[in-house]
Amino acid sequence: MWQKAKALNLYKLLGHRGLMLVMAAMLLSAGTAWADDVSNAKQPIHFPHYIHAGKFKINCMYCHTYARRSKVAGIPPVAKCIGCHKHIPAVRNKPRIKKLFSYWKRKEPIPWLKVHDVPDFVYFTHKRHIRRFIFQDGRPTQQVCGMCHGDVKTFVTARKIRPLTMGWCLSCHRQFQGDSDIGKPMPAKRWMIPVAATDKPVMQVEYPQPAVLDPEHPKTMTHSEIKRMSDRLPKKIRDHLVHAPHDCWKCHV
Amino acid sequence: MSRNTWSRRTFLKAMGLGGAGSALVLSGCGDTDIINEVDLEVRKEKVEPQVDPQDFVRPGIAMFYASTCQQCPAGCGIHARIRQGRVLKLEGNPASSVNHGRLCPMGQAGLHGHYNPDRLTKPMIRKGGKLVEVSWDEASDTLKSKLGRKNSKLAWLSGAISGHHAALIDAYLEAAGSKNFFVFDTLPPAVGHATNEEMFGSAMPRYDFDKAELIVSFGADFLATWMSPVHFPTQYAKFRKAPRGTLVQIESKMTLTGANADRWIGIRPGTEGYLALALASLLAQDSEYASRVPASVADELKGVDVDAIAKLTDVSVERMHHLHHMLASKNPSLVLSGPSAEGVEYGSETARAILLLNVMLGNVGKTILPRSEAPFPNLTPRMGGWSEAKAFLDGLDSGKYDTAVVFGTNPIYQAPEFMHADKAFSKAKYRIAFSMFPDETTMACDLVLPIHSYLEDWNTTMPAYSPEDGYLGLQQPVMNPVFGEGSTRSFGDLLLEQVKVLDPKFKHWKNYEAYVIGALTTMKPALINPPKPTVPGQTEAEGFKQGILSDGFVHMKVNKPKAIRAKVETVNLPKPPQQDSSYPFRLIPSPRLGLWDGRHANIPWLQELPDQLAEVVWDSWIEIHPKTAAKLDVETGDVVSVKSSKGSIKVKVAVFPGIHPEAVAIPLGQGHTEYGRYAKGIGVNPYSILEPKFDAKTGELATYATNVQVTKVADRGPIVTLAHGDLVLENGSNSQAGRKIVKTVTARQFDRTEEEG
Amino acid sequence: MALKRMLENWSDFRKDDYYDDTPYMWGMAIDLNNCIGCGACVTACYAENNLPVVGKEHYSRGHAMHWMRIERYWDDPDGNTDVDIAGKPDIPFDGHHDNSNDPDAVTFPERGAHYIPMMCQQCNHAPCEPVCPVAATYHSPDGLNTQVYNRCVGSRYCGNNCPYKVRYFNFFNFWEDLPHPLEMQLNPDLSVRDKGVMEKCTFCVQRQRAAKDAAEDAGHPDYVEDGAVQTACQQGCPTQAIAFGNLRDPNSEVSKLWREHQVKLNHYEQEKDEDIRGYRVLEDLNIEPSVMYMDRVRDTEA
Amino acid sequence: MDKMKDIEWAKINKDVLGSLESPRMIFWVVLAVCSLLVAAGVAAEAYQYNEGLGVALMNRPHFWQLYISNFIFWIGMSHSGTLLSAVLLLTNADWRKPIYRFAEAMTLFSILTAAFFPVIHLGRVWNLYWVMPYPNERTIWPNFRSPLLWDASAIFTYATSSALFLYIGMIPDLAICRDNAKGWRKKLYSMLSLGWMGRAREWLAFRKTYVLMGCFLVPLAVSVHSIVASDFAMSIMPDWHITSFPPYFVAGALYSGCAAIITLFVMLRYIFKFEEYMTVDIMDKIAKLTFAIAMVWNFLNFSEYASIWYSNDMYEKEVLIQKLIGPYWPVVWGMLLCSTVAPFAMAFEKFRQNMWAMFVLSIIIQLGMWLERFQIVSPPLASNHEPWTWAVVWPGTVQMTITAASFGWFTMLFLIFCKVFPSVSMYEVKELVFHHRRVSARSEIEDLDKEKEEALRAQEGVA
Repeated sequence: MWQKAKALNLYKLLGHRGLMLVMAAMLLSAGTAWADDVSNAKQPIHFPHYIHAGKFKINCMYCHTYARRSKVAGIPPVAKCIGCHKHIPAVRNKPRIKKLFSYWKRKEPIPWLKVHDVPDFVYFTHKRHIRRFIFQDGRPTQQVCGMCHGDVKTFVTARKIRPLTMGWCLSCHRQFQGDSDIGKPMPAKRWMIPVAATDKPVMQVEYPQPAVLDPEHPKTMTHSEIKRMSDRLPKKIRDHLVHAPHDCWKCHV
Repeated sequence: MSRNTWSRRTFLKAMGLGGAGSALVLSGCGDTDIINEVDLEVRKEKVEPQVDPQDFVRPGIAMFYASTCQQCPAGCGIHARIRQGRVLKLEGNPASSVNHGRLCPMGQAGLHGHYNPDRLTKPMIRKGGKLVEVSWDEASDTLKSKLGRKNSKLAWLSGAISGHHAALIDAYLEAAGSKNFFVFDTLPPAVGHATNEEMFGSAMPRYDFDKAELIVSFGADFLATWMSPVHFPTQYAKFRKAPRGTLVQIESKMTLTGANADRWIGIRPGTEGYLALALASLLAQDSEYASRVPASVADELKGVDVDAIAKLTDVSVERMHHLHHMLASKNPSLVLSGPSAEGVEYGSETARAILLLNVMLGNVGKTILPRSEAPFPNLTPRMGGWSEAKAFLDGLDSGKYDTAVVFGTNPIYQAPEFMHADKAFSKAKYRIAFSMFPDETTMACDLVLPIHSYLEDWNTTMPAYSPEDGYLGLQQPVMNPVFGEGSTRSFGDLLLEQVKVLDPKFKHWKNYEAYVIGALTTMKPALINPPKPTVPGQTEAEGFKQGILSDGFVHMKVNKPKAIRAKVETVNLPKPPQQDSSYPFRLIPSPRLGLWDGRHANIPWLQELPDQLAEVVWDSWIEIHPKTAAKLDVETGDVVSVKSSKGSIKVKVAVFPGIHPEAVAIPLGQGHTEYGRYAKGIGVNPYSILEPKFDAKTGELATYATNVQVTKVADRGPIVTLAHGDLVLENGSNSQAGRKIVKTVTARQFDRTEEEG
Repeated sequence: MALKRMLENWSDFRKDDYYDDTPYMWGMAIDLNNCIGCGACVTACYAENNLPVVGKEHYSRGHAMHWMRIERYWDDPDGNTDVDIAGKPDIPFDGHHDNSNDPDAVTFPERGAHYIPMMCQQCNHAPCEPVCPVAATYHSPDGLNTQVYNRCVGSRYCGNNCPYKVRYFNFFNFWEDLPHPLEMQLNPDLSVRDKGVMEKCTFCVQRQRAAKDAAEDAGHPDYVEDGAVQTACQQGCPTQAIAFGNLRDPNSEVSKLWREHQVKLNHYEQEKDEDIRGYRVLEDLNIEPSVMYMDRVRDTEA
Repeated sequence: MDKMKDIEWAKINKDVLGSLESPRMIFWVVLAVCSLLVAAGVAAEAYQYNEGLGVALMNRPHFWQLYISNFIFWIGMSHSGTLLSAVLLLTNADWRKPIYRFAEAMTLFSILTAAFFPVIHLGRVWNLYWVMPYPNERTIWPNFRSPLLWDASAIFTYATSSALFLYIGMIPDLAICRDNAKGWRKKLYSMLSLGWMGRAREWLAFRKTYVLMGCFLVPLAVSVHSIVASDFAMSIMPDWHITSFPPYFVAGALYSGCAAIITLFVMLRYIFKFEEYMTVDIMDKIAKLTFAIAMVWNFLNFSEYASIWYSNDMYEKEVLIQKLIGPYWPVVWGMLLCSTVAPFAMAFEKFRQNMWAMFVLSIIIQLGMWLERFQIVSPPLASNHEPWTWAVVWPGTVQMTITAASFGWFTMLFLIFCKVFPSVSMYEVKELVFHHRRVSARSEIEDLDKEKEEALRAQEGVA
């Protein structure tokens, strides 16, 4: 985190010099490509999402298992990859699988490059969004994840296809919620627009989900139970106007 | 109570699945908060998943591990907040009866000791006069060759120590056939311990603060540096609830306790005992009190000349009568004797005079409670003292010992000049240091072994002052070694290796962890309701381990203590020494809550924490009463030279109202010549100029008995205080200037309203 | 849009009890009878909130970044080094006043020091809020005095206008040369602040958020149990002098204390019974601080 | 006085246009010094920019310091120009005509100087534009309740309008220059003079516009400095939160502005040999005006002290005491000496009419007013509500350098202006001369009539 502060600082310093500022501004405006596309940054393992998510239709949250429990989705631990792959001898000799196993032998973490990266001062929790759209509205997982991460099941390694800027977040939050109140329940059908042309509901949420995010209470709730619980929530949750344009403090720590 | 319930449970589960440190892989997950590096070409962070985490590890969700604080001998229970295998915050363990979920500044700042950039990461061996970094193989071979053999001339010096470290050291020394185990810690009141032992049969009887209506403390700074910086404040809070107890502090330099006293009495330094005697004589006129002590003693007391003592102590007769009136009216009370009273040649006598008051007032058994003898004596805390340090150094000096092992203490920094600690050290044939930091003593050794911090290591600790008998605090690694495997090592492991060589009994312990857990398991029958397995499918052993580690401490069964039978003899204080006109001032080396005795001078947070009284940071200073300052024609910021018969130091003046005009105080903790970037070269160490005066009875160094002369030196420098150093307006930082910022009401009003409310 | 909204709801903005229907109003109560001035709270704050250690030189220039400081006064509001009390001490003798008439008498602060922990008071009529040109600091519905770091342009007007001077400005980039591995201690729940940004106590907003998160998962998003949120200073305090909680919740410890000590949030002078200890520092400025202090107590008969 | 009627119109053109070329040596010396100062200032700012504002030795509680003082000082200086041109224009005071041009130039340049300081003083300069209300997709607006925001808008308005005023007033002269210039000057002037031919219609439109601008500028000038005052009056800091600040600031502004005019008056008179136009009695008039304003300012100043003293408000009284006997006493007493005592010298005609005496006095007054700005900003911060944070800080080298640079910058701009544009309004001086001739002509006719009558009476007497 501290290095991150340093990195931002360096970037700002870049911006400081009058000319460089202009250049940086131009580059940024030239699109998020320069800043956010990692096609120029090679991932240690050429992970094929299109096989896992696309071909085998593995639920996103099978690997990114923290998404519904924590504010971060989490990169699957190496053990998880191994857990399946040691039972799949067919692909065992592919170079990238070899590489995977070499990491496992060395008990080394895989140094992935971070693709979806929001600044430190941003407070974003996966948990809230997952619980809202998947468990409450019961929408297909890949569609919900696709809202921000794009049609991953067609990718190889993940790409950042949404800007993930404040303006972009607000574009949803405001468009569907009126002016200032982030967090008001959204009308469900608005989101039924498929994320990509090839998109169709992948699988229904039937597997048990923890209702309370408590690892020690794996008390599972059916979807209807969760629905009932969520209906108990008061309608006006955190629904106020403030002097400033938005409740900045909800996102900015 | 202290946090969201899940964390506690997570942490229970955590322990259920074996050691924390051993299982966590120190590397980030999908969270934004661990960045191993930032690739600047694409301005991307690396985000590294864990290799094989346990399923209770959640990126972005913190867990809490219980352990025990080692920042001072008090042994408070702590909860360490962990995220992605990094410890981020230390908090008190609510279940611990020592600190009830609270923590002092030093405990909070343990993190900066743990993550300190100046920690030793490689073993070092002295080659050709200077220390060079070597591989662990070489180091451990050398260690084996030096310690792994019988050697009766080996001397071991360690800081205040308890629990299984102490037990293991004992075991080692026994195996090595050496009897020379010395414990040296500067602040624990050795004289007081001895006197308590003598009078009440236990070095540290239990004090019941909240029962007491009146506490009269002769320089016992129990809110800050008197044995337990957190426990006594928690007691104090109870003591101050309505009906509010009264606190009278009698000392020559205002301590934090004095700053919170209802009446602070600035007494002439070194005369506390006489005042106590005077009070005793006033009490003795009442047969009720006189009857509690032997007749001979009572008669002795009748003969005391109160007026003379009033002159001597600079405490007026009215004040004494008033004190007497209070002691008589408020019952039960508690009279404490502290280091500043005991730190004189006649320290034991002073302590006895002070504790005598407790006997006369009948506090014994009411506010001073007996101890039951400890079930495992070899685990009990050993506070040690200056006498042992002296014995150790003299031994080295005389060649009695050839190998010196130092662990957890820093004599070369702390011992006064006249002890010539460095010279004594150089005399030893071989010097070994187990140390975390490059402190003075460590750098003077031949073999330096970097050890784990207390947040990376296993151990058990018994509190210096434990509120209940049989309390044993457990310490476990809350994260992997900061500098990675192969850098630092566990002290326990290193020593256990040597013990194994010498003593086959220890062969079967894989490592120190196994040793500690094994020992605890054998203690199981002796424990009060040892934990059972909670998670289905757990074995008994796992359940036990999980249970005790998640509590962070165990309670040992103790049998009911016998009532105290106070042993009282006549107090015979010597005639007060005449004030030497060439050294007119008494030097008070005052300990700070924060830098303690100097061991925390390398912790940035504590260097930047203002002194509670003088509000000075990053510096040392000499506190002088305004009157004296006027006489010496100095003001805050001037530099003075403080000269004793054993040396002199230059230090800046901070004019300070809470000190007797005949005393000057220099805080402890600064004046390091080594010890890393944050400590090195800041300020001075008052201990360095102490005079060779010792308590007649115990042979402890009389740290408060040095007389000095103070002379102004030309140059002056800024004193950096909380209120902007030398930029402060006239009295700006001391006066409320009529604003109602801190208001005061009387205890009477307080009690009335509290009872109503 | 903001402008539109502001004009539409102008009456709301002018309302005095603007936030009265919000579920939270965080408040604090500090008992100076218990506070011993040890500084545990200060260190805890350093550890929790990523406060930089500035070092001697910066400290001497007044660039220190402690969000919480302990002020030590030697005199009472009326300027006596002893105590001022309603009602005379029963014992006429009093070391200070007695020999105050003879010049060569030694005087001590015989009633000890006056300690007070001073942090952002989260005023409800905060002077710092209206003056910020970019609305980087403004009032949250929780009664917090929020500072949005990355909106701040560093005009420092808020700092000037703060009567308590508890806003701290990053005069330098204090993180530049933080030696490894100290950065591993930094709390990932909040950012480190960069050069040119104003910062201040947040009532540990990251802990509040965690608690709210848990509460939302537990199914009651608009109610956090009392004690579920503890500020770092409160948690560390050895004498438990600090109470923190939700003033809206009538059963929370802090709101009980406020009631008991008859301090009302939106009054600038409290009509109180005799001897009630509750007060707020500089409340006569009508800034409605959310931190209540309780008088220091001294036994004048001692 | 009546020397003026003998001035040839051609001579006027010659003198003024002459001032555009071949300056005295002193001009280049001053210009060089100024540019050096500016360079130093730029270096200092660059340093502060990279290190952080701490190098300026500001701290808590001194979040504001010299930068803000300078800001007020320069804004204040800008007012006199508008006063002289606009107010005196509307009140038909003839004597303004030879001097208002450079006064207006001064206005413009001091605003340009002042505008630097809020920027330099920001913690994150690179986000300066956030202060401006610009439409954006996140509907994030600046805080319209903040006086700093008002400041920003006020300054921009004032800068633009006084620039316009200056330019419009210059058009006829630019035409003259165009007719006499060659080379790049020719191009420049012909571009700027908008093809002015001096037709009656043009003059008509010109007069209308000019007067209208004047009417617009007077209230604007007053409002601008009132807003600057509200930076302080709107806060709750003791001795900032004062109702009488806006008029107090305006008076102070005019005061320092007049002093500045006197300074420049003498300098120009000497450098460009404008003795005939900038006559002693004009100086006399300015001095009288200055004296009047000085008295107003003093009244407001002392009424402020009195109201603080008698209000007996703990906080404000503390500040007042600290000002008078506290560590800042040299500043405060210096101010009182320079701006309260010194101006009484202007009560004497001999003094008023001595150019060099007035020059020195004007410098003293400006020094006093600069100190006044400093003692407005710093002492209240030093002894604020919270005694614990009381501290005294004196501005460091960086701030001082940048302050010096601001003076350099202003003078540099002004000198360059004098070389490029006519610093004395030719056409209005001609009007002035014309007027003088009219007056003297009329008096001659009257004399003749008298003689006639006497002659007649004499004849009657004979008869």
